[in-house]
This record gives sequence, structure tokens and C-alpha cells, in this order.
Amino acid sequence: MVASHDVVLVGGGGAGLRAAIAIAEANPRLSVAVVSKVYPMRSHTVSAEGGAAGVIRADDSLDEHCYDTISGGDWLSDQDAVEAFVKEAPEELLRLEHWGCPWSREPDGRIGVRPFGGMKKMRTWYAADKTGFHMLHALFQTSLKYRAVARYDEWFVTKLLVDDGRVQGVVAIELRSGRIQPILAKATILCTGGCGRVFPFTTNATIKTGDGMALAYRAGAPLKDMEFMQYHPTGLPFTGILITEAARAEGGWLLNKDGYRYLQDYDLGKPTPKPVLRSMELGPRDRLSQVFVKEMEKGRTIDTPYGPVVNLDLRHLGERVINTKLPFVRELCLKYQNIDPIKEMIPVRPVVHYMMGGVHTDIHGATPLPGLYAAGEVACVSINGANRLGSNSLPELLVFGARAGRAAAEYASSQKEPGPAVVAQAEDERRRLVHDLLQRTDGRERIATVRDAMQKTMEESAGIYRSGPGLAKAADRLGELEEQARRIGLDDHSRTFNTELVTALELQFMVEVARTMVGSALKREESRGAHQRIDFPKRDDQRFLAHSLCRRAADGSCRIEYLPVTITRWPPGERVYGR
Amino acid sequence: MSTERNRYTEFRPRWYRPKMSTWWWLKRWSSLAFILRELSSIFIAWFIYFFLRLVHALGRGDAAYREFLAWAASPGIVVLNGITFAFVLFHAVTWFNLAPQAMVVHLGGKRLPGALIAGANYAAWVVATALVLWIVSR
Amino acid sequence: MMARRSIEPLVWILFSVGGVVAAMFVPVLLFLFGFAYPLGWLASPSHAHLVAVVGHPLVRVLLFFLCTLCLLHAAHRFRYTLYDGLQLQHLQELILLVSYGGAFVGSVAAGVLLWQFG
Amino acid sequence: MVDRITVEVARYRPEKEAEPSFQAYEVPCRKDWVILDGLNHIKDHLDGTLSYRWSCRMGVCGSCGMTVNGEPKLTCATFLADYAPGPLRVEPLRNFPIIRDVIVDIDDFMQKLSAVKPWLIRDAEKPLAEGEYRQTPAQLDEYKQFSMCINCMLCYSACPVYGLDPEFIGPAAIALAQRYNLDSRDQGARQRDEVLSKHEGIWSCTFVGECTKVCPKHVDPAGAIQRYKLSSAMGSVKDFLMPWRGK
Ligand SMILES: Cc1cc2nc3c(=O)[nH]c(=O)nc-3n(C[C@H](O)[C@H](O)[C@H](O)COP(=O)(O)OP(=O)(O)OC[C@H]3O[C@@H](n4cnc5c(N)ncnc54)[C@H](O)[C@@H]3O)c2cc1C
Ligand code: SF4
Ligand code: F3S
Ligand code: FES
Repeated sequence: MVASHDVVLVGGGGAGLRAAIAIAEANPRLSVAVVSKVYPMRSHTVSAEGGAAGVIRADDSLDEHCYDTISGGDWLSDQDAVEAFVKEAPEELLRLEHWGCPWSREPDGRIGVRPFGGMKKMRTWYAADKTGFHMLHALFQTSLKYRAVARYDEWFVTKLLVDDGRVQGVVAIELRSGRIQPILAKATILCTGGCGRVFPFTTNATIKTGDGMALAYRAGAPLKDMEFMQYHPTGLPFTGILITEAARAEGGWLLNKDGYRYLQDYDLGKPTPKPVLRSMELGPRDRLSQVFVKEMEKGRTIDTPYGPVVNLDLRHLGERVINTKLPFVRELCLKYQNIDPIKEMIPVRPVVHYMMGGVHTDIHGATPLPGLYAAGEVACVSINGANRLGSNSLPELLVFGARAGRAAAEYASSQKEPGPAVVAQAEDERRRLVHDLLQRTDGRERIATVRDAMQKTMEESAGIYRSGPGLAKAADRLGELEEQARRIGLDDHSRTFNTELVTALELQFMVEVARTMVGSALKREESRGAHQRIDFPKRDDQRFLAHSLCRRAADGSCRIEYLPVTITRWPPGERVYGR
Repeated sequence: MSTERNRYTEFRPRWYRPKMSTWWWLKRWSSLAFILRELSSIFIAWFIYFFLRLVHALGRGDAAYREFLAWAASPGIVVLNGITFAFVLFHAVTWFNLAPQAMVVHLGGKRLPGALIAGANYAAWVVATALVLWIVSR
Repeated sequence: MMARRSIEPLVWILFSVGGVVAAMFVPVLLFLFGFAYPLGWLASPSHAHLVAVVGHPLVRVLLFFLCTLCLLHAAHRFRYTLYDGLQLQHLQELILLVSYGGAFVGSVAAGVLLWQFG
Repeated sequence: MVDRITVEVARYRPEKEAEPSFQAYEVPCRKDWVILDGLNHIKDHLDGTLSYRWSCRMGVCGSCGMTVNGEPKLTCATFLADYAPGPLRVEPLRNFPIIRDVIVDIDDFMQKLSAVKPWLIRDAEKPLAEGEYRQTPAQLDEYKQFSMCINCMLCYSACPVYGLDPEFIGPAAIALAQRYNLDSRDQGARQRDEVLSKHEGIWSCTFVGECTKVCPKHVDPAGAIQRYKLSSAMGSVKDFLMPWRGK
């Protein structure tokens, strides 16, 4: 069987659904398919808590949002992209309001905004502390209204079909039947989200395995800025469940084991009882996570069975603020940590959270590979530079999801139908999956073993602080692990909903992505944003005011090139917080 | 139809469709409580029958009324009424407790808390009971 | 709005009102006439008094409603209990006849009794 | 020494079995392990053939609902230790066709969800340039609760009426319809009523109330349904008394 559409979207999260609606609205005659390995409303956008930034207040300006984003990204953001993003974000958030998203409100019925880390003004729209959940459900439910949108729920994409220099669809497994088949398209948009699962300790859901990055990379598209992985300063110790930055924005304090607001020792401002924007607890995530490590080295963190922690203190906010603005934080703490933030402090530690890098795209979401587009966390436009500001990702999904959708729709309208060559390719892929994995009986390696080894390697070498020798060692180790991942032996040889097969494929994707991260990190001999090299502790604009582009060589290793950063109006400067 | 359809063939999976057992409501305490609540209907019907017999007896004179009271005091009827009473109370309590879920009352732009609505129901119950007591035994 | 015209909302209203009436009045009446008076816990009211009470036209109307609504309430619930508890949907016609038919007969009996009272 | 607990998991492999059976595994019973951690332990170390759904492991994506010792639960939000010393039975959600092991088919719900038009319906869309629809916090509170549904299907699994009559639209879909009906920005109540006021809509529900009891997000679908019954019934009384009204 062969399915065929005008545009195929891989991923039904915030970016994918926004793109689908954009296409349906741009040209209702186009047939759109949303292929997703989980039901769209299960996508990880559902977990986003804190909010989505967009300028609406009179005391705020687009330029200020641009500046916060660019300085937050340590000047690695492309400024034309940031300007477009900042301009369109409020419109997109408003559109979502018109689609029913239950934004939290001011008493007079206007949209409410809250402060957020690294932002100089209050501009983060929020739906209590379940912003992503409400956005995703509003998008999903709205998408149901468009007949042109076909859904392939619980289909897992394994490969992009490339012929004649352009991407012409995907190969996917229908999980419930086990059937492997091509879904052809004139344009393909990747919206597969991030890759936090390459690390052992992450806020990311189990589905965030970097599939889209690996798919694009294998198909020949470059990955950009893969060395920039964001640690969020406040995750719950055992589970890695995120305690949103909104907790600090509402006035929460970070305390070390002596009950001291230690951020004041690290040039992040002076402690004040009320939160001050771009200061102390409202500093950017990269800095806060780095400071945690420093604090740990000084022996001022608290030891627990799940590693060192500090305390996040919300008690002084009072029951009412916590219940109205942070109810989910309270629910999560009660459930998973057995503590009540109204009465107790929350133990937290930095946790892998967000991939700044991703598939290289232009400002319209187009990758260098014709017919291939990308949007959302999988893509790198780049607005996030070396460190994303909290609450910039959700609006990014909308702005660039819509842009990629419109661009793909236009491209698809001018293309001819995919040819028979890709159908033959799909058949090869099917054979590979069946023979090399599904029916293979001589496989030696267990998925969990390889995965644990990969995660350990990444944590040790590519964590908050990195070093040349550590990364080099990791690169070798990952090479071995890639070999092992290819020799996986499955227990399960059946067709119907074979989740073990999916996990094996995800592992192969993850190892691929991990190699690009380590490869890019090794080459960047400077410290910038989330990428901190102990052997090169300074930012080096001479050599590295540039995006890394990672291409896959024939032997599976990655080749790194650099692409200059687009600077429009904000020349590189010092990142100043709390002053 | 034929067993052919129930057999697995590649890519044409067969889902297993469990059938709900007739005794599903015995498996969980809460479903049993539900069925008991629903069974209160039989006892309410019985009460109406009982009550109409009272009315009938009243209509036929003092002797018939006394006869009715004697009948009502016979052990079988007392036991039956005892069970009925338990069921009727169960009905009343569940009914009042669920009232807030079906009814949302606004007062001055604010939504009244559920406990208040249930409370109002119980208060009405007390009043109704007192009223009947007063009328009957005056 | 044809859908609105279906009989279900009306049946449901009667069921609900019946539920309220049953909850409000049945416990006390049953307590008095099922236990307190027959078993002598309380001195039973005189025949004359009760006849006077029941004989009042307003009371007769109210009692008629009490009986009808309670019976309808019971019939409705009983019907669904048979559907859900015993999975007898296939006997739908029979169940409808027995439950609502029973309630109808009971209501007519109540009507006749109360009409002729006194 | 960690305690151990026996987990009996329902297995069903349509390719070789005609009906489900149980398979027992012994897993560590750690204090902070949820049931899902136990299943992951099985999958990683004991038996890779066990299949189940999960994703966020923080109780918000709605993937991981299963029947645990007879009760529908989110397995990522239910602790193993609460069932010590075991054994513990993990089965698929009730009232759905079983695809494999503990994975059920929820297509039926997905269709019903679409049928109740869960999106904002306006007579005339307000242009973006005119800004947001004003909505006070009190108006938001009117429907907020019903917007919290994560589509986890625990309520469908608990509702006997749905089990007996799969035509029943069911608790979550009706709650989501109410979520829009009660939204001050929405004008689509009449359109949704066509589906809701059918027999398979609200009238099938006999107020068992289990849906609300098992809902992990306090959505109260039972309340949504009864409230709709009340307003629909009032509406039909009004229609009856004033036939010229409406339309
Ligand atoms: C806990 C948490 C809290 C966050 N809070 C905030 C916040 O407050 N503000 C903010 O701005 N950002 C926040 N973020 C970041 C933000 O939520 C994510 O970056 C964003 O949701 C990613 O959305 P997406 O659409 O790109 O991908 P996702 O929502 O992750 O969706 C990916 C989609 O791709 C599909 N997919 C993936 N691989 C395949 C495949 N091989 N085949 C088929 N389908 C596939 C998946 O099924 C899924 O539908 C948070 C992130 C986390 C983890
Ligand atoms: S109403 Fe509650 S139980 Fe039902 S699907 Fe929604 S969240 Fe789950
Ligand atoms: S359990 Fe079912 S019967 Fe109604 S109240 Fe809930 S939907
Ligand atoms: S895994 Fe997401 S709700 Fe349990």
C-alpha cells in the first residue's frame, strides 16, 4: 500500500499541529497528513508548564524582547529570525486565544502576563502552570475542524525518502498492525521535537529521542548548533520532573544547604524580597545551572541518594498564590516528592531540558534539502542561540510552525507527484527493518544496556561543563555504541504494536544525535551560553561567533563547518544580569 | 461469522473484545453501591403500595385503619419496611450528596460551593420532615 | 430543534423530581406509618384526624403527585437497573411495559383512591 | 536489600493467542517507584516483549492508563509500594478492545470527540487586530475544570454504561463539549446539542458517578453530564411551553 499527500507532517505536537492548520488555511485543497508516533495530544508539548512569551503590554516593546532573546542566547541567535519571531509571537498567541486556549486573565478580562527568567519585562502569557497542555489541546481540538487534515496516529517514521535531490515523503510503521509503508508527499515537515532522552536525567518524555534530527541528518540535511543543550536549574531529583521557572518568577528563592540565596555570589544581582526581572532567581537558565555546579564544588549543596540538590523555597508566597498560579507545581510535589510546597522547600537540581540546536533551517523553516522543512524544537532557525530563554519555545512552535506550513504549502503546490523510485526505496527500508531488526535472531546487545551506556557517556562528557579530552573520549565511545546499537537483539519478533522495535529504532536515532552533539562540542573551543568548556572558559567571538553545521560523512562520523551569525542591530556585548 | 474472520492474518489484526460479565457490579464495592442505589427504586415502589393501602384503609373507617396498623406490625412487614427504610435513606443521602454535581448556583457572580448546595438540600429535608410530623401528629 | 422534542428530557425531569420527593418525604412517612405507629413507639393519631388531613383537597392533590412521581422515579430507575445490572437490553419492550406500565397502573390506582376518598 | 513485588501483567499477543492470560514478573519495590517504573524494569531487563504506552511520566499526557487491581489508574502516578506486599495485577483499561497486552484501541473515543465539535464556534470570528475576547477570571472558572481533561480514558473504563452500550458518547467527550459550551467566548452550544441531546448522548448516563471518582484530573464528567441534562431538560420545557421560542 502506498499513501500519498501533498504535505506530510512528521509530529503532532505544538509545531506540527500549528503547521497543519496553517496549510489547511493557506490552501484548503491540499491534502495534509499528520504522522505521529503517539496520539497528537500526547506529544510532549503537553508537559510545558510556565508560559509563552509575546509582547502585549504598553510598557514593553518588540526591541526589548529581541534584546533579551539575543543576549540570553549569548549572541548566537540570528537576529533577523529573532525579529520576525518577536513580531509574530503576539499575533500567534492571540490567534490561539481565538481558538479557545484558556489563558489566565487579569481581573478586567484581558490576557494576564507573568515575569520569566532572563526577560526584562512581563510578557509571558500563561494558562496557570499548564500552558503547554492547554495550548496543545486547543490546537489539537481546533485541528479536528479541518477535514483536509488526515491523521496517522501511532505511526512511527523510520526514514525520509529522497530522490532526485528532494524529499518526497517518509516510510512509517503503523504500530497497531506492524505494516511498514511509504507515505509520499511533495513536501515534508519535521516537527518531531527534541532529544533530551540522550541524557539519563531529563525533563523530557520518553518520546523525545531526536528522531527528526537523525532522519534529516541521515537524509543529508545538516544539523546546526548541536553542542547547545540546555540544563534547567530546577528538576525534581529522582524523576527529573520539571518545576517550572514560573515558580521563581512568582517569587521563589533558591537556597543552598545553609539556607543562603547563593546566586548573589555569582554576579547575578542582590537579593531582594520581591523578584526583580533579569536578576537573581530570574537570571537565565545556563547561568543558574552553572552556578549550581560551582556551589556543589564548594560543598554547599545537600547530598541525597539521587545526587546533590539545593532547595527551592516557595513557602513565603503563601497558599493563595501557589494554588492559583502554580497548582500543578504543588500537585507534582505532593505526588512525586511527597512534600507540600506551601509548607516545605522543594529539593531541585539541574536537569537536561531543551535542545537549542537542530535541523538547520532558514527563516521560513526550509532546510537546505529541497522539499524538507522543519519547525519546533527539532529545528534550529536559530532564535535561541546558545541558550534559550524560558517561554520562548512555545511561541516559537507557533510562529515557525505556521511559517513552515505556509512555505511547504506553497512549495507543494508547484511540485509534481513523487515518482516510483521512492516507492522502491521504501521497499528497501522495509526489508532492512524486517531483516536487520524484526526477524534477526543473532542480535547480541540489549537495548537497555546500550542506552544506559550512551546516557552515561553523555552525562559525563557533555554535561554542564565539558572538556576537550572528555569529549574526545566520548566520541570514540559513541562510535562503539553505534556499532552495538546496530546489533540489537529483540525479544519481540511480532508485528502488532511492537514497542521494542520502536525503542530499538529510537536508540539508533539517539546515538546518531549524541554523536553530532559531542562532535560539535569538541570543535567549539570556547564557552558560550549552555556550552561551557573548562579548557576554553572564555567566549571567543573571533573564531566562534558562528553556527556549527554538522554533516554526516559516509563513514557515519560528522563533519563540522561554520556559518556566520546574522547580526542586524545588536552587536555582540557582555551578558549582564542583576545590574 | 466464520472462524476465518477471527483468525490473525498479517496486518489484519484481531482485537480482543472482552465481554462485560453479568456480575460486573459485584467486582468493585463502588459498583455494588451503585446497583444498590438503583435498587432503592423497588423499595420506593413498595412504599407507595404500602402507603396506598393505608389510604385505602383510612377510607374504609376506623376498624380498617386499626387492622392496617396491626398488619403493619406483623413481623414480615416490619422486616420488609426495615429494609425499605435503609434503602430509602440510602437513596436520600446519595441524592442529596450528588445534587451539587448537577446543580450550579450563582450568587452575586460567585459560584456557590458544593457543600453549601448539599447542605441546603439537607436543611430542606429537615424542614420537610418536621412539616410532615407536625401535620400528621397535630 | 427536533432533538429537543424527544420525550427523554421530560421523563428525566419527572424522574428527578420524583427522586427529590422520595428523598424528602418517604423516610419520615415510612418511619411514622411503618414503625412508630404500628409498633407503638408513638401514640398513633386518631382515625378522624388522619381522615381530616387526607380529606383536604390540597393534601389529596399533593399525595397524588407524591405517588405518581415516586412511581415514575422508581420505574425509570428500575428499567435502567435491569439494563445495566442484568444486561437485559434485548428485553427492552417487556421492561418498558413492566416498569412504566406498572407506574401507570399504580398512579391510576392512587388517583382513584384519592379521588374517592372520604 | 530492596523488597520485591510480584506484578501479574495481562498479556495478549493477537498473532498467537486467542485470548489474554497473565504473566507474573518480580520487580524491585522501591519507595519512589511508580507502577510504570516497574513495567519499565520488566521491559528493560526481564522481558522485552511486554508492550504498553507511556510518555510524559508526569501524569499529563494521558497515555499510561491501565487497570490496576481492578481500578483504572494512571500508572505513572500510582506507586508500587502502595500495593505491597503484592501481588499486583495490571490489566488493560476495561471497556475497550485490546490491541495487544495492555494496549487498548481508543479510536472510538477519538471519533466521538470530533463529533461533539470541541473547538470554539463563533457566529462571526473577531479579527485579530481587535485583540482578545475579554474573559474575566470568574468566566474562566466556569469551564476551567472541564478543560483539564487529559483524555486518559480512565472514566470510560470505569463507566459501566459505556461498557454495556458502546454507542454512549461517554464522560470525557461530554465534559469537553461542556468545556466549550460554558466558555464565554463560544456560541456553538446549539450545534453541539444535536449530538448531546440524543439518547446516546447525555440520556444514556445513569449517573453512576464512577467517571468522576476515577478521574485523575478532577474534571468531574459526571457533573458535566448532569448539568447538561438539567439545562437541556429546562430548555425542552421552555420549548414545550413556548414553541415559538428559539430557532
Ligand atoms: C517539562 C517541560 C516544560 C516546558 N515548559 C516550557 C515553557 O513553559 N515555555 C516554553 O516556551 N517552552 C517550554 N518547554 C519547551 C517546549 O515545551 C518544547 O520545546 C516544545 O513543546 C516542543 O514542541 P514540538 O512541537 O517541537 O515537539 P513535541 O511536542 O515534542 O512533539 C513531537 C511530535 O513528533 C512526533 N514524533 C517524534 N518522532 C517521531 C517519529 N519517528 N515518527 C512519528 N512521529 C514522531 C511525536 O509523536 C510528537 O507528536 C518545556 C519543555 C519541557 C520538557
Ligand atoms: S475526564 Fe478525567 S478520567 Fe476522563 S479522560 Fe478526562 S482526565 Fe481522564
Ligand atoms: S460513570 Fe457513566 S453513567 Fe454517567 S455519571 Fe459517569 S458517565
Ligand atoms: S505517562 Fe503521561 S500520563 Fe502517565
